Amino acid sequence: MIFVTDYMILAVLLFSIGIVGVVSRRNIIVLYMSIELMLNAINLIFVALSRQYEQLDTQVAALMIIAIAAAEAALFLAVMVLLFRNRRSLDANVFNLLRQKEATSND
Amino acid sequence: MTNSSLLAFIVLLPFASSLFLGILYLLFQNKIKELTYSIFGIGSVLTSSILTLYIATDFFQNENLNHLSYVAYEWLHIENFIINVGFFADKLSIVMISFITVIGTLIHIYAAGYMHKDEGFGKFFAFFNLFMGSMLLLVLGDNPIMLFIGWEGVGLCSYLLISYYHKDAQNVKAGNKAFILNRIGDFGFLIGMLLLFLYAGTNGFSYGALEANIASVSPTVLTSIALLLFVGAMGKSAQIPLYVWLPDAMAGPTPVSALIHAATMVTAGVYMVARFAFIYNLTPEVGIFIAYIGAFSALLAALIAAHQDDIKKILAYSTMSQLGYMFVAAGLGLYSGAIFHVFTHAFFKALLFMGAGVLIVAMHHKQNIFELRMHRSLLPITFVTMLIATLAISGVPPFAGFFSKDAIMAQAFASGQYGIWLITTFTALLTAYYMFRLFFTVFFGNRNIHLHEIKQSMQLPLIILAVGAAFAGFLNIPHFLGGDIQFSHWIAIADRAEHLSVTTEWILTLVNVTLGAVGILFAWKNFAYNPMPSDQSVINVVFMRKFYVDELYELLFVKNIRRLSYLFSTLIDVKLISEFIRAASAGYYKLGILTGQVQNGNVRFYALYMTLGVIGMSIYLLEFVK
Amino acid sequence: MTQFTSLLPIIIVGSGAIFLMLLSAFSKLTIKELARITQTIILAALAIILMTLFDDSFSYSVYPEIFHNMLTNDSFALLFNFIFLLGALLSIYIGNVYIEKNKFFTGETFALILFSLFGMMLLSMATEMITAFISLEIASLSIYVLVGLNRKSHKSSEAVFKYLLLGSFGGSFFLMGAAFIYAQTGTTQLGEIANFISANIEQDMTLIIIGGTLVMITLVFKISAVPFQAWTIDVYDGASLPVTAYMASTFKIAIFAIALRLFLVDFNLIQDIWDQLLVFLTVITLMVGSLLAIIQNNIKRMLAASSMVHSGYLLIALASTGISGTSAAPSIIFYLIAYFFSAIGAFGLLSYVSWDTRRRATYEDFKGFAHIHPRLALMMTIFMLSFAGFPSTIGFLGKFYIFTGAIEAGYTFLAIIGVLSAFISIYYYFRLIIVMYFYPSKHEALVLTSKITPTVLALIALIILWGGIGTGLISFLPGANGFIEFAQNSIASLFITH
Amino acid sequence: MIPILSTMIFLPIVTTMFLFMTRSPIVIIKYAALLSSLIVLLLSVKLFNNFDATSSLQFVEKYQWIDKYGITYHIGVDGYNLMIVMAIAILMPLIYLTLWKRNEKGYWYNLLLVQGAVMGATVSFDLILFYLFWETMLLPIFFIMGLYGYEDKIYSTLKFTLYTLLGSLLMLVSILYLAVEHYNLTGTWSFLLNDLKAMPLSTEEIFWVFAGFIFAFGIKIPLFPFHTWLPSAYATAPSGAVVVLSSIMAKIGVYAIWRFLFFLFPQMLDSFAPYLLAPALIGLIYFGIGAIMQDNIKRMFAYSSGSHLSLILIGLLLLNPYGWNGSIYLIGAHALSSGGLFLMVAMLYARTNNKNVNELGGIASQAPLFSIFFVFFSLAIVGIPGTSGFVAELLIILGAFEHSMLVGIISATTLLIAMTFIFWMLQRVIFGQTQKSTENFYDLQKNELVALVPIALLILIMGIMPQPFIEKFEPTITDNLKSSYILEAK
Repeated sequence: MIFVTDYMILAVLLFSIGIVGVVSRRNIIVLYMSIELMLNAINLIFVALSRQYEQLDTQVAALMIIAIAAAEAALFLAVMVLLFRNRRSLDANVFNLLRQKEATSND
Repeated sequence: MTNSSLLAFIVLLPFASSLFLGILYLLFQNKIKELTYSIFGIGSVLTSSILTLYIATDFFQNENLNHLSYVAYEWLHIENFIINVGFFADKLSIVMISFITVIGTLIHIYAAGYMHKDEGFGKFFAFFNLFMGSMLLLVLGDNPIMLFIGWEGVGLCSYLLISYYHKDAQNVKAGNKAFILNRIGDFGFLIGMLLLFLYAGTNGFSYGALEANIASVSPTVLTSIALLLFVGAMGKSAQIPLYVWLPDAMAGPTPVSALIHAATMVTAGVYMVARFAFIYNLTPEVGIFIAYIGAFSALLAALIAAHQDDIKKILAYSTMSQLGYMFVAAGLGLYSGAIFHVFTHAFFKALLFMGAGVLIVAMHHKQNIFELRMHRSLLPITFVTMLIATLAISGVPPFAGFFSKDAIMAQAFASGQYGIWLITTFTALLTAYYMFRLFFTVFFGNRNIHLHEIKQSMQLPLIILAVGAAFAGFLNIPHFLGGDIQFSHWIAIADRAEHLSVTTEWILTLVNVTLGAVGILFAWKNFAYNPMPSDQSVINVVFMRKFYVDELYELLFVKNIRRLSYLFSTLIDVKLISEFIRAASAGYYKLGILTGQVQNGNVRFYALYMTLGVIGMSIYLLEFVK
Repeated sequence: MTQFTSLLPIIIVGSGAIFLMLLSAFSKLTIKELARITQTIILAALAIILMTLFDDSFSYSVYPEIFHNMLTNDSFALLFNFIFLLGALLSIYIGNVYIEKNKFFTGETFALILFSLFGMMLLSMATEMITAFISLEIASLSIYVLVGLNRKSHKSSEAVFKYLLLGSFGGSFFLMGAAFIYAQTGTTQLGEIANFISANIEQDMTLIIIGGTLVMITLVFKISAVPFQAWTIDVYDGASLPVTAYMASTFKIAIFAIALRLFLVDFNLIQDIWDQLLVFLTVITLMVGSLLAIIQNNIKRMLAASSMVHSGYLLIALASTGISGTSAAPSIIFYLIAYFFSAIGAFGLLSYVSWDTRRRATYEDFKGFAHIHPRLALMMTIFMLSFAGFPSTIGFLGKFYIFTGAIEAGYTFLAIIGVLSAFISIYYYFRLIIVMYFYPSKHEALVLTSKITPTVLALIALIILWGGIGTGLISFLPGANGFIEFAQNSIASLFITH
Repeated sequence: MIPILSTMIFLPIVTTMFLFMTRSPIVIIKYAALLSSLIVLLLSVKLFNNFDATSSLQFVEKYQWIDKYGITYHIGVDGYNLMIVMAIAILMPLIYLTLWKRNEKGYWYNLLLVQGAVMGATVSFDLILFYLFWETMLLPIFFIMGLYGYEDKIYSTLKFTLYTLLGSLLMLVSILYLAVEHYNLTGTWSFLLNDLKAMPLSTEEIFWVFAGFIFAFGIKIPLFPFHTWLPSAYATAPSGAVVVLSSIMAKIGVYAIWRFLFFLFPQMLDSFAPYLLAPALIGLIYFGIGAIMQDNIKRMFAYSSGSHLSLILIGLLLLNPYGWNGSIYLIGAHALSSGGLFLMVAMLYARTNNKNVNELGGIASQAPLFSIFFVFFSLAIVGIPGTSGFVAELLIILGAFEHSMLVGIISATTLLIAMTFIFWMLQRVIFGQTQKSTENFYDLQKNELVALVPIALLILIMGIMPQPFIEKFEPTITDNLKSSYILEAK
């Protein structure tokens, strides 16, 4: 017998995996996928809970989240194209133009 | 008391004219005639001297008039610290102001000649009048604060006049030295004065009120007050240890030396002690101390004077020595005697200085007595007058100095202070010696040199003063000479005069006179015909360099204070505190740079920070959920 | 009718956005004209809001039968919407030179601005978590794009990448939190959550607390509190100046809109759980922010770093909100107003003088600025003083208000820390004044064509001064008093139950 | 009946704004500045005449300002700030006169602004109002120093600014704390001095609040350890700023201790006085001795004014009538003498372009007028009898002796130390041989003379007949002191 808590634990696990992915992976595409993973983990909770409470509106919420994810996806892909066009690379470590340079003047 | 308000005028006139002259000088410098300056300068002092004499006659005429007082306005009134700008004249102050104004007038006249063709003529007279004003305020003020104001005022004027030839930094330095040493004295004086107020000023701070209250003050406090007040006198009257400024003060023009550093200002200390007789009578032990200071100052000064070659320096030291006598008298409670010596001394010392001035001008501003040597016939008046003065200071009867000085030594002997008596007697011998050393060296030459011409205005005062120097003594003839010390009776200060049998008096006097004669003969033998500057033997050098006291002070105080100042302003402020702050800010900036490293531009690190944040929050929550 | 008027601004902005998008796609209008159209749209919305802005505090659910209490219109939301619209309007006015001179501003720019406005306005009215999240995402996504407008620039593209990645990363926590809260309460309506909490306060609230914390993570991320601050400097630096001005002045405020709703109303009863956490966040935010700010040479980056410090001040107030003390909550609003004016002024002026993207805006570049543009320099000085919280500017009253609130809530040490970081901030704000005034000028006078921009800036400067010293003497324009009144009204409206 | 005080505060400020808006030429600005300051002077004279010595607070103006927080525009004059008000009103026009040759608009604007600000700080009785003026009066000085200063002006300007702001920010916390406590007590917001006074706080609380205040005031004065901004600031700042700093602002620092600390918690002032007295006494000696070896004349005067301000502070901390009246009088007296002296130092520097004491000299023979005035002001600083300084120092020292022997002796040393460095300076600067830098040293100009003569006369008058001035404030001061439980405790 599976309780809603199990779903939640699973979701939390997935969410954490997503977090770890964002921190650990270098390829931007993978980074994006990790974030998708996080969002879908949340979806899982919502859907599970909607069964629990027998309410439909959280399922709607899940759909909305998917939509948002899609929007993000679009933006992400655009940005990836942009980045690759500019720098010929999708390695997250490459993009550190905006780092803090050694401050020079001190008056 | 119709004419008590005249007191205010006596003080006010010199101030007013000094202000006027000052403005005049600032507006026109020397575009207007010296005559104008001298008219106002001399006129004001002359007027106040006439007023003084007018008031003095009042005192002579009716016996039962023993003081005048006049309050101009309320100067300060906080709680019971009520200070009036008030003037108070009893016979003591009358004596003081009468000789101050009279001699002051003479010296003014003299100065008009001496300062002839000096670019700062007007300025000089402005300062000179300012000095007269302050001096008169010092004497006539009816409370210690007024006295102190005058006290500081004369100090200031002496500073301004010593550094009168300000182009030469040395003179300015001498002025500073004088003022600073005076201020050290004033420091003590002020403290004493304020303590006096706090302990005895509960109902009024005028002399009368203080005298009424003084008994209530505890003796220890009174002793310290008496000592502190005397510290002021040490500074003003150039006694050990604050005397070093007096010889340097001779840098000023000679009239200044005559008026300020011989006749008037330096005697202010003696006046002060006499004025506070009601305190010193209650603290005889302080009196003894004062007397010893005086005696030693007298001796020291005489010793140094005997080895000086600069005519003004010699006279300066002799002044110091004579002041020593006065303090001996004051300390031993013979205030009238002290004042009487102040009185006589004013005449012959002023006379000596002015004579010296004549010589200096005549010999084109030479000051070394051996260079000044000439034939007496060249300056007959100066010769005669200076002779009188020299005899007077050497205590040769019947000249003024004899009576005043003799009384003092008699008092020393009578009050059982034989040490002091010995010192003073020996000093008397020395005095006669070094004064005649000066006299013979200068006047018994036989060189005939062309002299710079001397204005009449410089000769005339000499003669008048000479009369005073000769006969002033008869005002106070002691009993054993058939007199009845009228002066002392008349001035009516609470003396602690001791009395001797007539025979002892006679013996003491004869001793003094013979010693004086010995001194004179000794001087005659050495200096009349082929005078030699004293040789460079160690002992003499020590004498000439004034026992190296200046150097000692330099070493002890001046150097250390400068070191301290450097330590504070440079080492601590700049090197320590500022640098510390600078370092702190720099360190903070470094820390900033370090923190800047987290902004390494790598998005994954940023995500990592966030994750760490999340983890931290979760831990916090775990803590909470437990 | 009021129901409709309360929606009207949003409708106008939203439809205007779509309209502009189409327009820019299919018509040959120049940027200037498009800008003018946008301005008219925003002005229309402003006008409608102004009608009810000065009413005393009110609150009602918008078309409950349609939206089911997803949206509430109250003085709070009204004030925030007003600020957003004003911010957008001013940024467009000030940025007009920049926008015309730089070709990468296409017609869609304005559409995006309006979309983000739409999102923020919705956010300020949202009383339902999913709605809030959606509107937050709408605003964020459009701002991401705005940041990345300059496609040629490597920096810009990098900035948008970071912002997008971290933004959606941080955003997902909000959703997770919503999920957790839903799991316990079975609702996402803010009001009902509040009711649930107050109903069974004794029960164990772990899920709600976890959820609340997760939500808080997103919020502190968006207001760039340490350690979630890292993106701020990079994004501000990478974005083009008018965009920076826009997001700096408005977006952070939008976040506080939802934050205040959540933490003042719903989590009010269990808020003390987060006290130490907030205090801790506040302290490190202030410290790290100050440290990052003093080492910057680029003024844009300095302002970015200093915006962290300002978030720190706001966190002081947030930490001090609670049962004890009445000043803290309004102080947040007041400080936001103060910060809004100062920020839009400073960034705007920056964008105005350095419209040429090749010219970096460093302290170095501002040397002797006062000698060639005295008036602009004076304005910049006023903005800096207001940032630094110098008396007779509105910034001072903001700090005054926040510290008062902190002390009232018993957080005197927070006030002291705030004061110390204010002291440090003197260094980097006055440094700009110093270089502007005390050095000889190296550059020749810039060609500054626009007439309108300086006027707007001067207006802002005057508002800042008037807000600092203004009295009730002149009733129709709100001085210090007026702003305080706004703040108190809007907070009051949060607690009106219906 | 015009609101005198408000006019005195805002006339210069409004003038500045008008001039700035209308982009007036420098000549107009000069005359406008002079005119407005003269009007202020006239008003101040009127105020002085109408000032009623027997009643305490007068010329009160009180309007609601930010009523949400009970912040009130409340200004007035009483015995404590009368002297400073007069000093400001008298000094500013003279400053304008002496600086007549300066042609930088900014200089004049900022001077006008600072005049208004210091006046405001002096007369305000609401803590936030005071804080506002207290901070704003810093800005113009900041600009004057930074724009028209010398050498490493920027470093010292920043240093000065940071020092002062740190102090005042901590004071802000104290103020807010008091206000909040008052709110918790009464439920109404108020920053009025009278409402916040004598609050029932725990000793510890009061200690910290007190510390916050004393930090701000101590830095402005400056009190002994917080003084390192002083020499550099004075050395690099242009004369106008220096005069304002030393003659007015520093005085306001001392006055503020009076106005706020004494009024807010008298009992604590009584018990803290010893701990403040110690640094003040140290400062007196420390600054005095520090001044002796200064070759930079401006640094020297920085130390000298530090020393005198310590003396003023001592007078305040003695908590007896002599000390209090003395130091209030010294506030006026030193404002005049130091003002005059700094103005003359400014002229000296303008003529010689040389701050090194050893490279000056021989001025006496070049410019008699100049030297006479210079010597006179120096004497006034030293407190020679006949100058106003003497009266004040006499009173303070008397009070010190009433307080205790040791304190008395230490504070009496000022007689020696001050004159030591002043006269050594005179010897090197005014007298002696003419140096290269003073070869063509021209004497006082008309405008300078017009500016200096009134100061000199006032110093003399205040020295020769002080009572008319003292009786203006003495009753209030003494009564205050008596009525407060400081004396009851004793």
